[in-house]
Amino acid sequence: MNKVIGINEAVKMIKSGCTIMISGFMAVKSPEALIDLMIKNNIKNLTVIANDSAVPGKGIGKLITHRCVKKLIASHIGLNPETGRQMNAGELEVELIPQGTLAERIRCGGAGLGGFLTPTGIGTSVEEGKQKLTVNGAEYLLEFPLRADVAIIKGSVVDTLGNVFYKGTTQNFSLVMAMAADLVIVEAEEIVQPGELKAEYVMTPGIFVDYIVGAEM
Amino acid sequence: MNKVIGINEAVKMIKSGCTIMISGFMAVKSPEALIDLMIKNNIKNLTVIANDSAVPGKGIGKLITHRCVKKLIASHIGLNPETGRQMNAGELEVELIPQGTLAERIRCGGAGLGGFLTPTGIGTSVEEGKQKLTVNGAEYLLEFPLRADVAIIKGSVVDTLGNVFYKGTTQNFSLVMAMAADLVIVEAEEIVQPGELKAEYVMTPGIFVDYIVGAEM
Amino acid sequence: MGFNAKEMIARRVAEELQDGYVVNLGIGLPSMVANYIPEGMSVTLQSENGILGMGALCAEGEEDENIINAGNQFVHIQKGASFFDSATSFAMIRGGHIHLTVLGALQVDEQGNIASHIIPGSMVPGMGGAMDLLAGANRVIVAMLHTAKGEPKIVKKCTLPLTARGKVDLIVTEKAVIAVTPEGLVLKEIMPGSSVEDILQHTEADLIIRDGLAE
Amino acid sequence: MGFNAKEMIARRVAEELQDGYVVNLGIGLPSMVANYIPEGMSVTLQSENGILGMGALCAEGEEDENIINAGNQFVHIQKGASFFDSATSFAMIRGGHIHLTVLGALQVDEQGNIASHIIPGSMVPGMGGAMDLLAGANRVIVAMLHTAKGEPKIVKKCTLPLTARGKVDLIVTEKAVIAVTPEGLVLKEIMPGSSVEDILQHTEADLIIRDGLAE
Repeated sequence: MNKVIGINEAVKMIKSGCTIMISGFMAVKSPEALIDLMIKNNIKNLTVIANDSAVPGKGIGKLITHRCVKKLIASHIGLNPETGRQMNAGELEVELIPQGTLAERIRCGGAGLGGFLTPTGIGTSVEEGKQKLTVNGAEYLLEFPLRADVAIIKGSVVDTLGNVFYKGTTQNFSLVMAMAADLVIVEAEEIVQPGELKAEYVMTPGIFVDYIVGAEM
Repeated sequence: MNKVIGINEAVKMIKSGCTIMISGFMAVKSPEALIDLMIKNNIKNLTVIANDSAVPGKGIGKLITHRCVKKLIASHIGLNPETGRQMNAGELEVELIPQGTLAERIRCGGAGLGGFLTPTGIGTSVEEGKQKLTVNGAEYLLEFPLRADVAIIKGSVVDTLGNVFYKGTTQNFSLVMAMAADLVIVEAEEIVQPGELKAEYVMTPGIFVDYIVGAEM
Repeated sequence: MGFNAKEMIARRVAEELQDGYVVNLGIGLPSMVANYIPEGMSVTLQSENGILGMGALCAEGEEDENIINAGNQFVHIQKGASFFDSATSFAMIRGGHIHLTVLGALQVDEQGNIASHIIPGSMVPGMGGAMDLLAGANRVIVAMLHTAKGEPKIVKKCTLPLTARGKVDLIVTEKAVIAVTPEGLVLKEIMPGSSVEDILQHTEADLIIRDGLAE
Repeated sequence: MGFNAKEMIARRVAEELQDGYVVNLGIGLPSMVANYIPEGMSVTLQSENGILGMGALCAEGEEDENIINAGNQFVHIQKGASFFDSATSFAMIRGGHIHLTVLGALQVDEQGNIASHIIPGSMVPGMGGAMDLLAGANRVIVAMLHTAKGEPKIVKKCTLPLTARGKVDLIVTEKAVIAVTPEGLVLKEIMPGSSVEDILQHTEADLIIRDGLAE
């Protein structure tokens, strides 16, 4: 089960109009090669689920600038003025979700759960349209799972079975996103043979990964 | 912040009548030294939350045999006939919970969530007394968080700040239990200095651990 | 006969495997399916206590004290295996990432209901991971002996407490292979040494028998 | 004055730290508190993108491309640090494992309500992790300048959209230290260079002034 394929082949599976989760936090460690090829291939009308919209010229910021994104579901867009501009101009729909709720909703989508109760957002506009439940005297919002057609994820060390190790802070949303999409493509900084990653060090088990591409085009 | 203390001092913090989570799966890698000293100190009337009741003479099995347990909340008791005997004789209260629901309820307790919706147990007696919600046409049970006064956990390699690495399959319930108890004591097979565990290899961050004891008495 | 029957069942279940499958095998008879994975086929075994890529059982002296399967047996792991915690393991299981689970049962009925975890008043081992596996696996095969002490285990309606409602896809016994369909139970194959009469005699549930039945 | 005011605030907030605290510092002014952790005190910094044991900002040339904080800055990590994913990070945060969070604000009001993430029609950066931190941290200190363009930020009732309801415990500005209590806002300390009159003039909210006020 060698899951390594060419990047051209991988990007052909990503269709205009799909919902796509993209790993990375701010400007660090998004799958840049996949994003570049998506832009080159003119993939448009995406619904992007990500922590943020990065900065102009990096990661998701490139997709925003090239107007590939129809809707963005994220927790923070403050570092990319172009996202705010497109939003205010009515060119881009933005749905802002608290970061912890976003992570948990994606986990929920991958874990087969129907929803969860969180205290986050109680007393704020995040409440709007949501069911509130009281448990042991405390109020919670009922939040629902998020899933996507595709997830593209940057991995530091990846074996050919799809087991992924992330260096430093690059885990962030990758773990939950890999669980919550129908098609998961990992862009690897380094590809190794099965057994080279110790079983205890695997952060995303290969079961969650469909295809692996190298970071070079 | 050296969290290493003597095992006698640690066990003094565990009181009769408390609710205690205990790591381990079947007969493998429970905190045996802590359990032995709990028995020696005659700690009784415990409510134990664990995956199972091990086998007689090992781990939680010893607490059962010594009648330290008033109530057991677990997913499986089949390998310990004494648990079944005490239950049938009305000497021990046993609450059986599906394994995935048990893990998720404990995670919920540690993660500040008020509950979650699971498909597990729909159409079975697990439904009894529980609220059912329908999300996107599918039925789910609303399950609530589990917390404990104390968690005792076996760790393979532990630094003095409480960062824990688990070998092999010994992670099982340890990760979620360490999050969900007011007092967390880790019994370490090997204690190392901060920095010896690579930051990426830490499975239970030290923030979740209060005290560390060596495995030797 | 008991042993050969179980071997026959495990061998037949293994024919349902497909390349690339991730499979969780229950304790006992289902675990024997691992011995019959077709040569050259890539099947990854998941164990709900936290292994993906489980290998064979350890012979005496080979045990690693930190590596067991969900049945409390010491096991090897394959190259490219991974370990994870119980919350992640059941996220995998409930989240539909397991292609197939093979489980034993006390009873299965015409609606695909299964009772496998409790005989009130006598056997109460607990459901372990079975309810989650039944809720989440893409496909559920029940592997069991056709009868228990001569009594049919494939029944019109389960009388024992259910472990899951309507989740069984296929039943494999030493007598028959039976598919659960919206129309009811369909007899798909007669196992060597059995016959339609033998099967009907030992089955309480109604069986739909179609033309072209494999014998 | 702006810089010195912020430094003064950060220094005063640092006096609230205790040995063994795990602390999450917001972007901007709050992050400056890290510079004033008392000598010999063990304080662990959490960054919600997945670090426990965050160290100082990296000087140019010291950056590890894989290690940033939640403010997109390259940082060092301390000995004994750990990395984890976002779901685990917010389990920590919501689950009450963070002793203290220090956040900036646009407005704070008499009920301890805080508005910090949006000015409708002009500034919509998103709430990031702020709402989770406010929901879950054991103690919340707002560190901010007393006014914005001369307008009071400590108000009777927030007019901007709330980031959390009733979650603020203490407000530290360059003019005052103010505690949120069930009775209302209590003026605890007058900062050097300010006075009760100065504070009252620049505060819209009612302040309770008790005997023995620290000046």
